This record gives sequence, C-alpha cells and structure tokens, in this order.
Amino acid sequence: MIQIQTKQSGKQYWRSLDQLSHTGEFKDWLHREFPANASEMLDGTSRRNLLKLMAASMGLAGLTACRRPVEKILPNVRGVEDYIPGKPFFYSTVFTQGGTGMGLLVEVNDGRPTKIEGNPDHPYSLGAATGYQQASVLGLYDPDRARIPMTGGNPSEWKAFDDFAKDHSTKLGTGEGLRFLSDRICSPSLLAVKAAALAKYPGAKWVEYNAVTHDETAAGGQLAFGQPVITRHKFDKADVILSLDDDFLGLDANTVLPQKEFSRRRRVTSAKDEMNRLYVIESQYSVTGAMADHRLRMRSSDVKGFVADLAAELKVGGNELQIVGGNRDAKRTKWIKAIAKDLTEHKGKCLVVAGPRQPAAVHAMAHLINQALGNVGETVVFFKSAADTVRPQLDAIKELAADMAGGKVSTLVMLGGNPAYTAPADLEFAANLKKVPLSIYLGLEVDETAVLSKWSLPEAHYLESWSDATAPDGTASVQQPMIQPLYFGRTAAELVAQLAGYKDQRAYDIVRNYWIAKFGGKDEAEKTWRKSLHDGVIPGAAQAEIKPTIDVKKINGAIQGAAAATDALEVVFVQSASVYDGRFANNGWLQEAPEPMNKLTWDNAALLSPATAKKLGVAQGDVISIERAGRGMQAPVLIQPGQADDSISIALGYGRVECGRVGKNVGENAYRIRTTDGFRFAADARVRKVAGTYPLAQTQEHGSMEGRPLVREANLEEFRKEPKFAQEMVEHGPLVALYPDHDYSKGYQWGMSIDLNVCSGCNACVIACQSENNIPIVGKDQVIKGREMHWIRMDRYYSGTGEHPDEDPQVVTQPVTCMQCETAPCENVCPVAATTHSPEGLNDMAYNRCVGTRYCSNNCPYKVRRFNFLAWNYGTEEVQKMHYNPNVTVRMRGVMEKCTYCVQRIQEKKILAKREGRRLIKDGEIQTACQQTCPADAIVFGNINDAESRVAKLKGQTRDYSMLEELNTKPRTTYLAKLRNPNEELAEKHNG
Amino acid sequence: METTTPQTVDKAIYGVVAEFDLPEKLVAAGRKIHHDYGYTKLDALSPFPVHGIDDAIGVPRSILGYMVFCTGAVGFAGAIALIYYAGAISYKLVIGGKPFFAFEPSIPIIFECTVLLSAFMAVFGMFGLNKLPQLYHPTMNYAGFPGVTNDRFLLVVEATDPKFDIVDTQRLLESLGAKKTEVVEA
Amino acid sequence: MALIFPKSTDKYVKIGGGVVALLVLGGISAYAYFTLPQVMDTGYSPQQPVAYSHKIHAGNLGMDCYYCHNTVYKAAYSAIPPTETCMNCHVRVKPQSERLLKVRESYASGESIPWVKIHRLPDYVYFNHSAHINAGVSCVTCHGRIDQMVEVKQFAPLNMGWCLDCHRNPAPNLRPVELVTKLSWTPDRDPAEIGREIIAAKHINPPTNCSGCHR
Amino acid sequence: MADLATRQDPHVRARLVEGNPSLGQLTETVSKIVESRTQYSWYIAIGVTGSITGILGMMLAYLVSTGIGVWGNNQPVGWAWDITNFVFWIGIGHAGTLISAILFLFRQKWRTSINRFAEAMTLFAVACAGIFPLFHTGRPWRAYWLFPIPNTDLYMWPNFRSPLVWDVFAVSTYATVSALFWYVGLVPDLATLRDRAKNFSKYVYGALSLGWRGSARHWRNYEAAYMILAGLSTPLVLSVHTIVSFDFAASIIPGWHTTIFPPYFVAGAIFSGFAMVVTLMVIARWVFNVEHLVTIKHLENMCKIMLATGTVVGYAYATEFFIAWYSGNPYERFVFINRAFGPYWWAYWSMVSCNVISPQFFWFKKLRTNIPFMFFISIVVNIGMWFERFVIIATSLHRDFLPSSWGYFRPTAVDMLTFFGTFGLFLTLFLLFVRFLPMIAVSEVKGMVATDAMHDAHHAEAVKH
Repeated sequence: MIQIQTKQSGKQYWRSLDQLSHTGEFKDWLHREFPANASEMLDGTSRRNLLKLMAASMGLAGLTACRRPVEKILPNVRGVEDYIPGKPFFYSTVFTQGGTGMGLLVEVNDGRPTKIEGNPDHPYSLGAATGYQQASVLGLYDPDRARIPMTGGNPSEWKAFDDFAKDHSTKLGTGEGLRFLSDRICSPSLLAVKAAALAKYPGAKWVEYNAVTHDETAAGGQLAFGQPVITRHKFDKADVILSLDDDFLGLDANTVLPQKEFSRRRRVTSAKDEMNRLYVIESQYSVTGAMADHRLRMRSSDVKGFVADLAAELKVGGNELQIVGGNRDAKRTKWIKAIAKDLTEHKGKCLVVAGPRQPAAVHAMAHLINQALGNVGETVVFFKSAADTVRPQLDAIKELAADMAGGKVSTLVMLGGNPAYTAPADLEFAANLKKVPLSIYLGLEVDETAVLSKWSLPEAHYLESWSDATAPDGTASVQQPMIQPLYFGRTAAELVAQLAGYKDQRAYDIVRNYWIAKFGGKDEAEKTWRKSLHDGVIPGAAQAEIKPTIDVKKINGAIQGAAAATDALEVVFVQSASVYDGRFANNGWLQEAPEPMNKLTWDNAALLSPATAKKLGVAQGDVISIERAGRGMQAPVLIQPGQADDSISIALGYGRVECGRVGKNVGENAYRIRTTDGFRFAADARVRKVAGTYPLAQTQEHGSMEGRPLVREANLEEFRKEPKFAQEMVEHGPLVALYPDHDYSKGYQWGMSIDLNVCSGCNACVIACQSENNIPIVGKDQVIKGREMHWIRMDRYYSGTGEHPDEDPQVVTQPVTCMQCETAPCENVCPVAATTHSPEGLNDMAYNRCVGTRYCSNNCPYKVRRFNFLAWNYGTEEVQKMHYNPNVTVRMRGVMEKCTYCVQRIQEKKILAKREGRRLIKDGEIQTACQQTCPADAIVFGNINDAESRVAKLKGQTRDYSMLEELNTKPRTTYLAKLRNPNEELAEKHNG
Repeated sequence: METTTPQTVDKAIYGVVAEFDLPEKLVAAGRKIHHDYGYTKLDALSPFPVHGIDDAIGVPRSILGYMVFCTGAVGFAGAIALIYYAGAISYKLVIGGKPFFAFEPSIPIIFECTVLLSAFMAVFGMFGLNKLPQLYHPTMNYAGFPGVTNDRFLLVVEATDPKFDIVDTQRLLESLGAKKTEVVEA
Repeated sequence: MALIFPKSTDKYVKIGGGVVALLVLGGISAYAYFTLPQVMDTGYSPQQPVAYSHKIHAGNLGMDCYYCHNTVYKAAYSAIPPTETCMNCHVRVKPQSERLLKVRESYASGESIPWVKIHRLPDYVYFNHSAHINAGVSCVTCHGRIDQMVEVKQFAPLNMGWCLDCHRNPAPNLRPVELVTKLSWTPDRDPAEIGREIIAAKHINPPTNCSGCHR
Repeated sequence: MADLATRQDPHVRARLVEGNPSLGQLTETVSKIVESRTQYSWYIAIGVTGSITGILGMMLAYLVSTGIGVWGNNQPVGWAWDITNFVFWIGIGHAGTLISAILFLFRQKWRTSINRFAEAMTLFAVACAGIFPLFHTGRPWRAYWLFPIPNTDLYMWPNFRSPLVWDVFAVSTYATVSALFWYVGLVPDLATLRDRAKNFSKYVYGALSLGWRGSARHWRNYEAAYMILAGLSTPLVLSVHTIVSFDFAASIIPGWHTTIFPPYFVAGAIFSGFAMVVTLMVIARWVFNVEHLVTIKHLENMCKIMLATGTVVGYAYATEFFIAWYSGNPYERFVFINRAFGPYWWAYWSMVSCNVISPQFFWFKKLRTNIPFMFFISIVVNIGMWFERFVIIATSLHRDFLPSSWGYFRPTAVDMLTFFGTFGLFLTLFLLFVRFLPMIAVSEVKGMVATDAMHDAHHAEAVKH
C-alpha cells in the first residue's frame, strides 16, 4: 500500500460549508434517506422526461434492428466547384455582442456550420472564442426559432409584410412618431442604412438600448475628458492591476483579448520569471476575483467610496480633488495604503480598471489615477469615438417609454433585443408597447416582445446572413453567411432599408456596396473585398490613438458623497454567464454550462454570503422574496463564499415566459426589480424568507479539497525558494508495478499540459468540447441526479485561512478531463475490451463495443467517464442534428463515453500528413477543441516524444505535476502548479 | 416360503431375484453366494448404498475418479489456451499497459474451467458408467420391485452365471434368508 | 407390478437423443455459417435506378475510376458523380437512349438520381478512402473487379475482422499509387515483396487499435 | 428376528431423527408431501409470489426499454442496488453448496435432512442473482459479448483481465455445478416417487429418475460421483465469492481495494446463506410437519454457524478500519471515517448492529434453541448483509479521490420494485420445488439411519460374545 503524506503548504483547505456548520450533513441525510420517486415515470415537465418516454420505443428497436435497410445516395445534379463531400470549409465571420464585434472562423461540414473557432487574424480574438460564441452554432439550429412573420398573433408571410411596408412607408411622411429601437450598433453598413432612414424621416428617432451595457464606461470617459473616448487597456503591459468591480477576465469583457493579454503576464516558465499582480475589489465572486492575488469583497455601492479614498491616498488630481473622507475602517485603510504603495512603485506599469457596473464617476477616477500614475499611453490608450457625444442609453429609452405612454409613437420598429422583457421595470415597456398603434419586431425567437407586437418578423441568425461589425479599436470584419437562412429570416439592415427605401435592399448588396464604395477603385476594391472576406479583418480600418486631457473639477463633483450606510441590502444585477441578458435562454449548452464559481446550472439564484444568509436565517435552497422600488421577485438562495456581506447578486436573463422549450420558465426574472434608478445595483432591497425550498442543480456540491494535493499552489516567493514544490508536495513510496511498462518510446506519443496559473475557469473549453464531440445535454433533473455529460469539467475548490475561511476564501479552478493514463485503471476492468490503449498512448473508447457495465467509470480515480443513462440524443429534431460533428459518433443509450484528446482531429491530421508525404506532423498542427478555444492558452497538446514540442517543454518545467501520481496511473495530462503573487504588505491576509 | 417358476419356458430368463428386509442380511447372503458358492454374475438392489455390498458380491471399485481427473486437466489446459489465444495471438490489445498474457489474472478462469469440466464428467460419466438413462430393466419385472426404492433389498443372480440353475439358485437364496425369490424374464 | 416403460422404450430414447443432438449441432453450425459476413454481406447487388454498367464504362471503354469518383485521392468519401458528369458525354453519346431517360430527367429537373448504396459501413466506422488509396491499396482490394461487373455487387465482406487481416499484413495488398485504379494490374513478381518496399518507402503502419476507425 | 426400528442407537434417535421411524415411514413422510392433494393455501401463496415476479418482469422490461437512468445510479455511483442485490443473492446461494459439500466431506451427518432444501435454495438464489449482472449493463442485448464466443466478424474476445469476466465464469460454473449436484442427489428420490406414483406422474418421475434402480453397481459410481462433486464444490463455493469480491478488491477505489475481501466476503456469504436457510426451514418444517426430521438440533447447529461467521464478519469490519488507519493512506482513511460518520452513516450502523451484534445472542443455548427468536434474528441478519453490500458499494463510490466529483445515490421506485420482485421469483421457484420434489433427501436419511443401526447391531453382537 502506498504511503502518502500531504505536506500542507501552509494553507489548509477547509471542508464544505455543510461541514463547517456541522449540522448540514446531518440535516440533509434526513430528507435524503427518503428516496426520490422514479421521476422517469411521466411526472415532471422537463424536455428530457419526454425524451425518456420516447426512448422506450428506441430501446426495442435496438433489439430488433437486424435486417439490412436500403440506403440511398443522392449526389448533386451539378458539380459544385472545389466542394468535396466530407471535407469541411472554414469561413471567417464576426460575432457581435454588447456593441462589439469579434472575429471568428466557422467550420462548415457539407454546408452545415458545425463548429465555431476564434479567428487568429482578428486582434480581439487571436484564435480564441468565448462560450457564448461556441454555443451560438446551437442557436442557429434551434427548432424553436421564429419561423414565419406573424401579424396580430396570426401566421402571415413575407409577401404580406412587404406589401404592408410598401404602403405604410408612404404614410410615414416626415416620420413624426416613427421610432427605431435596437441594440448598440457597431455595424458600419447598418449605421449607413440608419443614417439614410433618419435622413428620409427627419422626425424619427433611433434609440439604442442594451440590457447589458458598457454605457457607464463611455459616460466615465465623457466625464473625465469632456469627450467620448474608446478606452483600450493593455493588460500585458501592466505589472500591477487594480480591478474596481471589473470582471475583465469574464463576463465584463465582450472579447477574449483581456484574457489573452493578462495570461501572458501570468505565464511563468522558471523561478527567475516575473509575474503580474492583481488586486480585485468586487461584490460577487468572479473568475477575475478567483485569479486575484488579493481580493477584497465589498458591496458594489461602496466601491465609489473606496476609489475616492484611494485617490486621496495617492494624492492625485492635486488640490482640485477634495475627498471628504469616506468610512475608513482599519482593514480598508490597510488595503488602501498597500495598494497605493504598490501602484506608486509601478508608475507607468500599473493599471486601474473599473467595471461597467460602476458609475461614471468611478471610471473617471480610474482614468484620473491612471493618468496621474503615468499609465496613459503605456497600459491604457484612448481612441477617438465615432460619436461626438455620449447619450446614456437609459435616458433615451426613458424618453421612448414616455413617448409611447403619451401616444407620441405611432410606429415602433424594434430590431431584436426583446425590450418588453429586458427594459427597466419602471418603464412598463410591455404595457406601453400595447399602446403603440404599429409595432414591428424583428427577432430570432417568438419572445415576450414578439407576442406583443403587431408584426413579429423572423430575424436571420448571424451565421446565415450578411452584415459587418467593428471591434473597439475600429477593426472591422464582414459577417458572411455559412448557410441559407433556415427560416427565411432577414437582417436588421434589410428591414430598415426596406422601410427607408435604401438604395440596396438585400443584405449582401447593403454590406458589399458599402465596403466597395469605401475601398474605392473598381477591381482594387473587388480584391480588397475578397481579401477581407478571407481574412475576416478589414485592413486599415483601425483608428489612431488620442491623448485627451482630463478635467478634474468635473470628476471632483461627481465623486463626492459615498454611499450612505443603510440597513437595507444591496442587489447587484449581473449578466448571466449562461444566458447573457436572456437571449441565449433557449440554448441548452449554455443552460447546462455550470456557472464558473457556484457551478449552478439551469437556474439563477440569489447569491448570499454565509454571514448574510445567517443574518437572514436562510439556508441554501430556501426561497426569499426580494423587494425594492415597490416591486418584488422571489429567488432561491445560493450561499456563495466570498460574496460581499449585505449584497445579493442575481443573474439577469432567466424566468423567460415566452421562450422555446429549453428556456421557458427556467429560473427567476430579475428584470422585475431592475429599474432605471437601480439599473446596475441598488442598495435599497428588502428581503424576507418565504415558504418552501427549491432544488438547485449544481455540478459540484463539495467545495473543499479535503487537504488533498489536487490543485497544487504556492506563492511566487515560495516557488522561487523551492521551484520543485509541486512535485515534492506529495511524498510516497516507490511506485512499483507488477509488470514491466509498455513501450511508448516510439512514434507519436500524445500528451497534454494544463497551466493552472493562467486558467481562469471561464468554461469556454467546456462548451467547445461539447460542440466538437456531439455531447448531449441532460436537463436539470438529471444534473441533480449527477448525470451531466461534459467530457471536460471545471473543478472549483475553495481554500482559505484566517478567522472566517468560509467568508473569504480563495478559489482555484482546475479543468479535468480524461488523463489518458498509460496504466489506465478503466481498461483493466472493462469486460469486453471496449476501452483499450492505442500505441500513441491514447485511452481509446470504442462506443460500439461498450456494453455499459460502468465498471470503468467506477474504477476511474478522476471520474471523467460519462455514461448515457438515458437516450439523451433520441428525439432530437432533424434541424438540431445539423450541428453534429460528422467525425464523431453520436453515442446511444447505455454506453460509456469520455474525452479522447479529440482523436478525430488527430486522425485527420495524420492522414493529411501521409497524403502530403510528410513524415511527421508539425508541433501545434493538431489542436484539441479545448486547447484551440482557450482564451488563456492554458491548454497545450502535442507529441511528448518530440523533445522540441511545446508540450514536452512544459512538462519539463518544475511546476509540472500529475494529479494522483501516487496511484501510478501515469497520466498523459499533467498540470502546471498555480502561483500567486501576493503583496507582503497584505501578507497575513492570504499568503500560504 | 413360496417359489415362483416361469410358466412359459420360451421367454428368455434374465435371472433370479431374492428379496431381503434388512441390509445386513443382503450383505451376508451376497458374501456367501459369491465367496462360498462362487457365483459371479450378481447384483444387489437397495434404497440406499449398503456398505460392504461391493466386495461382498465382487463389484470392482469405480473408475470415475480417473475420468474426472482427465477432463479436469483438459479444462485446465483449455482455459490457458483460450486466454492465451485471445490475448496474445488473436487480437493483441494493449490493456492498462499490461502484458498480452499473464498468468496471475488468468488463475480464476483457469480454475473455474477446470471445475466445470470435472463436474460435467463426474455427473455424466457416472450416468454413462451406470448406462443411464435406462428406463427398462428386467429386474423391474419383479413384482416387488417398487420396494427397492423404499425399504426392500434385492439380490439378483443373472441367468448368464455359469453356476446358474433356476431351481438350485432359488433354493440357495432362500436358504440364505431371502424372504422371497422370483425368476424374472429378460 | 406393471412396468412403467415397456422394454422397447430405451431403443426410442437412444434414437430420440441422437436425433436431438444432431438437430442442435446442425442448428448451431447452420447459424454460424449463415451469419458469416462472407455469406451475409458479400454479393449484395440491389437494382439501381439507372442500369449503369461499370463493365462498359470502366471495362470496355477503359475509363479511369477517378474520372467519376474524383475525390478518392483527397477525401474520406469517394464521391458518387453528379448527373452533370454523366451528361458531359451523354449529351453527345446516345442522347436519345431509353436507358438514359432518368439521367436526362434528373439533369433537367435538378432532382438527384437515387442510387442505392451497396458498400455500407456502420456509422461508427470512419473509413477514409484517401488514406488507403494514397498508401497504394487498390480499389480492387475492397470492391473487386468492378470493371467486369455489369451490375455492381459487394465483393468483400467489409467486416472488422476482414479489415484487420489487411491492417495486420498490408504488404500483399499494396501497389504503386499510380496503379491503384488499374484493376486488371497483375504484379510481375511477388506482390508481398512489392508491398514491403512500399511500406518501407512510405512508413506505412496501419492502425489496429480502436480509435484507428472508431471515434 | 430383530426389526430395524427396535434397535437404534439412542444417540441417533435423540440427535438427528426423532420418533425412530422405519425406512418405510421415512419414505412415507417425505413422499406424501408431494403426493397429497394440493392445498388451496399453496395456490394462494404461489398466486402472490407469482404476481410479485410479474412486477420484476415489468420493471426489467421498463429498464431495458428506457435505460439504466430509471434506476438511481449516477456519476460517481455507477453501481448501486444492482450489484448490491447481485452480491446479496449470490451470498445467500452459498449455504446450500456449503451444507451439501463441505459438511459432507466433514462427515457431518446432520446435514442430510437439510441439504436438499438448502441446495434448492442455492439454485433459486443464484437464479435471482444472475438477473442483475445481466440487466445492470447499459445494453443487455450485447451482454453475450462477455462470453468467449468465437466470432468471425470482429475478432474480438472478452477481456480476461476483467473481474467481471471472472464473475461470468464463476457464477455460471457455480450455477451449473450446483444444479448438477442437486439433480444427482435427486435421482434416487425421484425413483422412489416413481415407484409410489399411481397416476400419470409416474411417467414424469420415471423419466426424470432415468430408470434408477439402486443397483450396487450404480451406487458405487454414484457415491464416487457424489464424493467428487463435493470435493469440487468445496473450493468452488469458496472461489465464487472470492471472485465476486475481486470485482471490488481488484479496483483502485479506496474502500474497495482491500486484500481482506475474499475471506471476508466468503464468511459473509455463509453467514447470510445460513440465515436464509433458517428463515425458510423454520417455516417449511412446521408447514410440512417434518419436525422429527429437521430437528431443533439442525437449527441449533445452523445458529452456531451464524454465530461463528457473524463474528468473523465483525472482525473483518474492525480490521478494515485498523488497516485504513495503519496504512497512512489519507484516501483510505477518509473512506472509512466517511462510512461511519458521512452521509451514509445510517446504512453503516444498521449493518453493524444487524451483522455483528444480533448474532451474539446465539451464545446462549436458550436463544439458540428458541425458534421464533432465531427466525427473527435470521431475518435481521439478512437485512444486515444486504446493507453490508450496499455500504461497501455505495459509500466507497460516492466519495472517492476527487471531492469535485462527490455525489450521492438515491434509489428510485424502480430500484426497489426490482429488488422486491426478485423475492417473488425466489419464492415462486421455492413453492414449485416443495410441491413437486422431495424436499428431504430420503435415501440419504435412510442410509444414515440404517448404517448407524448396522454398526450398533455389530456392536451389540460383539458384546453378546
């Protein structure tokens, strides 16, 4: 038996919350003891249950499918140029979110877009993609999308609308009472159409509204510099970063660039390397907070006071800035002093960023501090904004709502965004919408707004239509379709062009002619056009930097008056990591993607700190009602260690009532208490416990590492003292095997290295894997049962010291997938040799041989194998099947499945190499899906037999360790230990 | 004391059956008639194995044991052959980095196969040696035959015995304490 | 007492037992034989919508397989040619032929010709034509002398064991790539020897592990 | 002329067969159970058990048509009630062979009146056990892949390294050998029934008894065969549960990966097996009034064995904990602490109280010979042994190496009804057995009684001279 001692690295990992409050375990066995009913039997309303029943017939079919069915081959009638059946094309396009475009490459198999990748040539993607983007391909094939135009709730057709529009646009006159409502526009061609429309109808108004917006960021720029600016942070230039409630590694970034840049400064190869330091001040535990070297939890409403005090400490802004001291408790003072010192020591090499949730004043202060510390031009640069002034979206939509209420609006054209659901509650948008004589809504689904509109029109998905978008720095990309619109949807530009009688009517012409004109020069333009389609980046479109001057007086006015302390609770409205502002509610992949910190799926919840929960006398799963501004909502409680006290975070985008089968009535609608005066957070909420409990489906319920050396972590200083700390953390006897090792010294030997020091736990890999490997979703009740299917999962552990470890823990995240053990325990126990080892060191899994004893899963120490307990894939509609990756078997009920290092990609490249007569595959030529999309480049895959390969070099590092190596499983996936770079001034707070 | 002789002489005669009521009488009679009078074609029928009857009437020891041993050996070798062929010849799959054939993990199956084949031989070999199933046997013609599976004990002298003689043999048997004797036809 | 079973019973028992034994043995061997892939799958030759004769085109006219199945060198699938390919010639050749009616209709209407699939692998098997063709495995190895078939029929069992036979010992089935579509090619010397040379030259090393074909 | 009945060794009479019946009476007693008219109570009983078996059928049909998901199994608890029930039934199946084989080799005469009964129980228990390994697979229609059937299409064989394949061999061998053993024992008694039968049934018994006529030539082969089978079954019965325990011992999961398992499982199997024999025997001997054949002595002996094995099992529990602590392996330590004090503490402590504490009452002869009490304890023990298997399987799986993957298993109604249904099958088979076959090995009892008598006779004569 192996002797193991785990050397504590100072930090002791505490047990789960239940164990901390020693009653928990005891309490829940009581109700656990009573077994669940067979929820498979007809009860429950989830989509899965339906499928389960359908599955019955299939099972029998499986038994009797003996006779050889006749299959037909239907070749094309006319050949398609350079189209080869079964060979994918890759097209560049652009994905728009929050008024920002990010370039993508889309894999198209036999005319079906199947996989999203980042566009390496696009400055804001650099080859990576976010979870939203990865999952958007599923949205394309959503069978619940809006399919036909509807008028007054009755099915209609485009022809009818065209006739109507033709005749109506003549009636519009100068456009008094005509209003357009859209998301923030970053599409140059649409802006052109918009301009034309407003020219044709001078009386018309165009309102932009995003439920999740960076409005205040812009306003902050306006406040600081007296002119709108586009701020660009260069995280890779900063040695010290202070985040003021800014989740720039996660939700608050519309692109992956911050992660890309930030991770460059966390990549440590040897004890000599330097590493940046991150301070995070935030209310809800975010992935940025998890990455932080020092995290101070604080109500979002207190951040303003904090930054004011910090400014005072830094003595920025000269005597024009007069801070009347906010509340300064000892702990905060200590932090402010430490941070101020650290920042001043890194003049020009530090960075202060403020989150979009924070008011303009905080942003302005950030600008002020950055300028005072000489960071402008170094770690932060400014671009000229297209707009000449910043009009806060809230004001605009308030006015619109007022006009609607006042009957001033005769025609309202809504371009997506689902305002009836996302608009601030106090505007009563839905009610006012009924007052509008003519409302036209163009949307992807039949949502809350569509059902209230006179005309609701199916919008074309971005993967099936022409458009364009610009990135924050002005880099433009053309959005080109991968497939004909499935449901004959149209784009926003087309609709507006139609109403405005624009010169071009079809999206293709609108976009193309816009750019051709811009490029100028007949054939030259044509060439540039083709090139920009190919590259996905329009050259020369990026704008120049500016160095605006700062206006301290204005800021001084805005910063005064820190939040008054009340006994009320603060509610913070955060966008959902899964459904964004609600628009992805019907996307199963995202609904089932665990929230990065609390691992919640298929729901949102009111996040409370343990202390606050105790104060309110509520426990996990209890239901509370949250009331503010005369409105109320109910939500289940989820206790989130590290949440700021007296602050409730709740995710937007849930509780959709007019939605597809997946997202309907999932979670609670937080927009109900989100008003214009409490749009981002509001410190005036009253909370009371209401009867009943609510089951929450978390994919990980146990937060502690139990003192086990799974994620190995040390401070930079410790690492410098003992670079081998990770390998020495576990002491065990000699690992002797009964039999000689198998010879893996020849040919390709695949291996993987995961750098825990840069992994932020953002989930992009989870969804990329789901998309690449045809991984099904299972539904909430099955997740509760513990049957989720993700091949790669993001483990999250809390660690902490101090008097309240559960109040203020640190977080480590660890992507875990099949380790491809050389002496795999799963293989030995499989009775039918369905899982065996390939000569290249892969742990092969032959689904078609598996009989489903689940013995392999039981015997897997990493628990990475996934079993098809029910026919997850049965009953999917034809259109949904279109997203399947044709190179991966769709697994049937009753078989085991797991990560295979994307063996389909390996084989494809091997065959390619052979075909090209190459002896060897180039290092990096094969990328696993998770590696390719990782915004932090934490995952590296390759041939460990090749000493020059990146993976071999990484495995050579001293931080390299295998999880559970004492079991002698010889995993091919190894980890690079996590490091933190704490400030000794705050040492006893966090260090190990 | 009554003696029945066959009415019709044309029917072939199997032999004489003598009935006893106690096992030890059977044994005693059997020993005498075999050892003292030299009868050889003898058999004894009893509801349970009567100890000492075998050497009393000269029944050799059973050879079943040897047969079972041989089949056991076959099972042993067969199992090894099967596992070796499957793992190291037919399809060499690397499983858990283990050798294609190793003895240790094969032991359970080798053992089970050995036992299984041995058991088959023990049972079917026994039936074979006993020529079962044999639904008809001349001794079943004896009127008192059903008693033999209850509480009767029969001594049978076959007609093929050189010393056999319908009359004398029956007398002899009666003198040896048979409750009743009867000639049964083949 | 009366006998339960007459003397003759045992005779019948023996005969009956023998018969049963024979039936069982016969049944097993019959099942084993008729489920052999070679018996079950080979020779499958369904009626095709158009009476296209490979014998005429590939055989008599000596057209190269690659003319119609033009993706075999570079793709996993060997494409079934679009109607256009047929019409390339048949606008001039036999433009009025009855047998080509369906082809002309298809070309006119844009409706595909519903060819019946013959060589069919389970959908969890990922066979790649280009990998085999470029290694020098001839069409004939798996498809037989198509150029002599009026109606194509399945030549090889295409079961896993059959694949493995070649993956374990590819040498006899390899030839220079340029000869891959020469179905009538006969090696001038021991094919295995040629094969070994090709293996050495191209480092051919066919997988016999699961993920070679199952993904 | 002394009659058999008049001179029997007092011990024999006192010990194993009461009321000195003659051979004829013995035959009579046992045979009439089968020959007498079927009581309505029997029809009612089999009606009930039959419908319970029907539930089993329905549950299995639902399982196969819908998927393992109808059970509570999940990640990480891939095995739960399915394998628990399998091991539970297999364990029960051990008493029969043990009684017929091991006690036979040890010349334990008292076995004779109960071995037929126990063997039958073995067969039916194994039949129930066999259901689970088959139906716990995700694709039962492919389960034949676990057998080494030569195949021409795939060239694939089972993985002979897998303990599950060992199971297939062990369990199928065990079932086959037990059945043969049982049948061989039956043949002479079937012949008895044949010769007593009046109606059509004589043909059935006649055919089944293969024309057995108790010839000395038959008996010598028969005894040889019986001895050999006993000799084979003894290691076999030990091997079966040893191999079943390998399912766990051969894995790397803390709580499973233990060298103590084989002896510990075998002891547990005997323990539960005897408990089940007592449960059934107490009822049967009363219903079919064979109390003079299955005497209090038999029951007491079985109680003693339960006491012994129960104590062994308790010792094994203690050893596990000690080794877990002594090994210094944190995962091992955690698992055992978690067993006793984790979410499944209730299962663990019910196991301990049922298996370790309850049999200790059998130290007292008063309780050992108190039939209602032993009946009660035997049932408690069976419950406890089921919990043992559940504890080993579920608690080891639900919290293993990575806390991130920890889970919890809750059974569904299907889980429970399936298990319930197997009792229906078990009892149905049993009712059929007691109705149509001699539940006591008459010829063996006769042999025992008579041989004793003979020895005494010689003894007596010797004294005379």
